Amino acid sequence: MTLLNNKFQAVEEAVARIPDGASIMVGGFGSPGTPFALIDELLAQGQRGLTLIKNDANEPGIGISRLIEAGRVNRLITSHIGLNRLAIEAMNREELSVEMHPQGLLAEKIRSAGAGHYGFLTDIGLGTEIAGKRREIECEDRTWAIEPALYADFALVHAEQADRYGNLIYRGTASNFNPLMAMAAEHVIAQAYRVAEPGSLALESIHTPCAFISQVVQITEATSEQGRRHHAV
Amino acid sequence: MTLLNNKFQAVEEAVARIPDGASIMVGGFGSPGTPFALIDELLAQGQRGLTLIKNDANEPGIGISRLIEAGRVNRLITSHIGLNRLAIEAMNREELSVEMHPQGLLAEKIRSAGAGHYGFLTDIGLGTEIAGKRREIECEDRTWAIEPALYADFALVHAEQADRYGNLIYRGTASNFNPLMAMAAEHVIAQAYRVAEPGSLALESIHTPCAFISQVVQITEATSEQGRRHHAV
Amino acid sequence: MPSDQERILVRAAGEVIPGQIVNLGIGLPTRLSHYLSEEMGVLVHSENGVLGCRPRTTGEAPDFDMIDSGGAYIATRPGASVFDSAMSFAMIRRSRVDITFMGAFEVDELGNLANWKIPGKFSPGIGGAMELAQKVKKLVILCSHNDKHGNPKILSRCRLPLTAPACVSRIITDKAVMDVTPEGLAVVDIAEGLGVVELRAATEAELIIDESQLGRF
Amino acid sequence: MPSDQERILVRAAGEVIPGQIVNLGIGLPTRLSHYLSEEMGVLVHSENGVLGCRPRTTGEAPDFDMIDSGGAYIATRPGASVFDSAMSFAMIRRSRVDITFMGAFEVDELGNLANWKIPGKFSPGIGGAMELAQKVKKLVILCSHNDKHGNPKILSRCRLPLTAPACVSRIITDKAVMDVTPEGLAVVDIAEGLGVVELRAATEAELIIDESQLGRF
Repeated sequence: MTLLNNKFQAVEEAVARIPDGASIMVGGFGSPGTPFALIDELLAQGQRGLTLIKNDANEPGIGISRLIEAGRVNRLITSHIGLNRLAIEAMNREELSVEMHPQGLLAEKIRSAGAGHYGFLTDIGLGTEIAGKRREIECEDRTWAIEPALYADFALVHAEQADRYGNLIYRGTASNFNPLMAMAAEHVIAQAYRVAEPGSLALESIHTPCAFISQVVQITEATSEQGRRHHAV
Repeated sequence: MTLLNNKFQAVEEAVARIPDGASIMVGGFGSPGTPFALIDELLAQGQRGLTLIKNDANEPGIGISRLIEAGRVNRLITSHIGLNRLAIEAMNREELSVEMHPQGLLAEKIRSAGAGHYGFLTDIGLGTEIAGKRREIECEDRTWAIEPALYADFALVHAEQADRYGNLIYRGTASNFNPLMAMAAEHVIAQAYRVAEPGSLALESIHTPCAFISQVVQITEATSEQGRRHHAV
Repeated sequence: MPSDQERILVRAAGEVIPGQIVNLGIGLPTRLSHYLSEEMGVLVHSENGVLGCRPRTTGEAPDFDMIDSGGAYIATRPGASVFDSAMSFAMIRRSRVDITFMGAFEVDELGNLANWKIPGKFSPGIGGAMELAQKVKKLVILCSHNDKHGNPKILSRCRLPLTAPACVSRIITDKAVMDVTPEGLAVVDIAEGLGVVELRAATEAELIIDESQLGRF
Repeated sequence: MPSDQERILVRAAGEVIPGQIVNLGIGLPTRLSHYLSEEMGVLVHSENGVLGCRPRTTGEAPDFDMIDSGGAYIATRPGASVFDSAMSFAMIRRSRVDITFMGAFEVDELGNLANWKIPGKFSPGIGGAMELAQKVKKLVILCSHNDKHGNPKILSRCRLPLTAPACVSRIITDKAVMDVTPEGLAVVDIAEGLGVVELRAATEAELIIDESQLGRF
C-alpha cells in the first residue's frame, strides 16, 4: 500500500503504474460512476492485452468501449453488454473474449474478494444453463454452487468527493460497483471531482475508507461530459 | 415485510412480536450501538428460551447481560465475553450455552445471511483449534473452511436517525454489527433517537435502506444512559 | 381507446399494494412507474442501486448521477435511498422486493421464464434478471400474448434458456391475465371482446378456464 | 528511569513508519497510541469500526458513540472514518492494515502465537485477534519476557491453543527485540545492562545472537 501522505497524484503518474496484460476492475453502471478520466488516460498511454471487469461495456464511443474499439482489451468479465453493439460485434467476431455473470453474482464475486474470501455458496442460477458451469456441493441436504471470488490487479473507481488520504464519497447511482471494486483489487486508483484535506469529510459520510485506496486523482467535471453527451436512453 | 406506511410503532407493540424461543440478533460492540430500549422492553415482556447473537455480552447490569442474569437466554453466539464476568460464570455453570466465533467471521456469517448466501469459504483459523470444527474443501489446490451463514428470526438494532419507512443512519462506532444484522434477520426492529418523515434524510447518508426494516421505534436519549453510566473502561 | 400496452399497464398497476417495494424490468414494465402515484407510498427499486425512483416530470433537469437500470435519467420519491450493487442484490436475494414486473420471450405452464437469450441471435448477458426472477416474492410477467409473427409466447414448456425455473406468479398479456398454479395456467381475466376459443388458439399452453369466474379487462 | 513497559513502548513506536495504518491490541499495545504523534500522519485502526482513532486529551469530553475495541472512549484524527464490522475485518483480511501490535501468553521460534485461551482457566472468546494475527502484514508482539512467576513466554513451541500459526514478525519484550526468521529467533536488540547469558537463561527458545551486531534499548 501507498503511505497515506503519498496518495494524491497526477492522473498520468497514477495510471502509468498499470502494465500491459493487467486485470482491471472499472466502476460504473452505464455512465454514472464510470471513471472516464482514468480510462481516457489509459487509452492515451497505450497499455494493451487488458482484462477488464465492468458491469457493462459502456456505450459506443465512451468509457471502456473506447478501449475495446482500439483493440486493447482481450477479455471482458461483465453482466450485460446490450447497450453496446460494438462490444457485441467484437464478441461475435471473437476478437473480445466475454465472460458473463448474473449481475448480483458479479457484484458478490467482487465483494467476496474485497472481504478476503475464496468465494461463496449460492442457489442463484440452479436449474439454469449457468449452473452446469459451476462446481456444486451439498450442504444440509441442499445443493449449492461455489462462486469463487473475483480479484484483480487494479481497480479504477469514480467518486464525487475524496480526501488526500483516499477516503471516498459516492453520489447517487454513481456508487454501484465502485465501493466493491475498491476493496477487491490489489491497487486502486480513485478519481474525484474534489480532493479535500484529511479531516474535512464527516466520519459517517465516508463510503470507502482510505485504507483500500492506493492513489487519488483530482478531475474536473468536464472529464465526465462525454458520458453525459453520449448517454442515449 | 411490513408495508412502508405501517412500520412506525410503539416499542411495546414492536417487541411483542417476539415469541419465546426466538433467535435474536442484537447490535452493538460494547455499549455503542446496543439497542438498550428494545432489550429492556424484552426484559419487561418476559420472553424466554432465547438464542441471542451479539458480538459481546455487554457488561454486568446492562443490555443483554440483564437478560442473561434473568435466566432468559439459553444460548449465546458471540465473539468475546471477557468484559462480563456474570456471563462467563453462567457459561461455566453450564446455564448458558456459548458458541464463540472469531469476530470477523461472526460479522461475515451474519453478512453472508444478509446477502442471501448459504455461506462462504475462508482460510481464517486454519491451523488452529477452531479449524477442526468446520467442514473443509479443496479449491484450486488449497484448503478452505466452509462458514455457513448465520440467519435469525429477529434483529434488534440501534440507529442515530431514521425515517418512518425505516431508513437508518448510524453514528460513530455505534454502527458495528447493526447494518449487518438488519440485513440478516427475518424481522428487524430498529430503535432511533429521531424518526423523521420520509424524504428528510439525504440519499447518500442512509446506511441501511428501509427495505430491510420491519418496525421503527423512537426512543429518548435517556434510554441509553444505562450504557453510559455503567461503561467501565 | 387505450393501446394493448396501456391496457396491460393499467391492469398491472392493480397488482401493486400501497406501501410495497416494486422492481420494474426494462421495456414495458419500466413504463408502469407512470401508473404508480406518489400517494400510493410505493418505492420503486432499480437494481443499479436506488430505492424510490420515479420518472422525471416534464422539464425536470436530468441529474447525470441518477439513472435506473434501463439507463433513463430518474428522480426520486420521499424515502428514497441509494446504495452499492452488493446491497442492491442483497435486497433482491433476501426477498425484500415485494413484487417485480418483467418482460418475456417465453413463459410456460410451470412458471418457467425465458427472457434473456436467443442462442446464436441475442446474448447480451442476463444482467439482474436471474436474481430478480428467482428471489422476488411475486413475479408478474407483462408481455404481448404472441410474438410479432403471431407465434404463442405462452408455452407448454420454454424452449429458450431459462432465466429461472418455476418463478412466475402471474402473466398479464394483451389477451389475458393468467396465474401459475400447481394444476397449470389458470385464466383470471380475459381481454374485453375476446372469446375463450380465440384465446386458446393463440396459446400453446393448456389453459384452465372457469367461464363463470372469468373477469374482463 | 523509564519503566519496562515504557521502554517497550518507546522501542515499539520506532517500528511504525509515518503514513501507515496501525492496529493496537488490548492492554499494553493500546498505550502505544500515546507515542504516535499527529505529525506522523498514522491512522490507528480499531476493529470495532474506526480508522484514525486517538486517545482523548485531558479534559476532552467523551463521545459515548466513540470507543475503541478495548472499550475506551476515543477521539479521532484528521482523515478518520467509521464503518461496520464487516468492512472493518475486510480491511484486516485484505491486509490493508500495515502493522499490528499484540500482547502474548506465549510466542515460539516458528512465530506461532498464543494469546487468547488458557484451557480450563480463561476462555472469554478470541474476538478479533485471530484475523489480525493471520492477515496483518506485520505483527509485532509486545509482552514481558517472563510471566509473573518468572517462567519464559518465549518458547520452543507454544503449548496453549494458537491464535494463529507462523504469524509473528518481531517480538519486543523488556529484555530483547527478536525477529522470527527461517532459522529461528534472531536477537536484534538486548536490554541495556542485560547480558547474553542472562537473556538465554530467561528464554526457552533457542536464540540466534550475533554479539557484534547487537543493539541496546
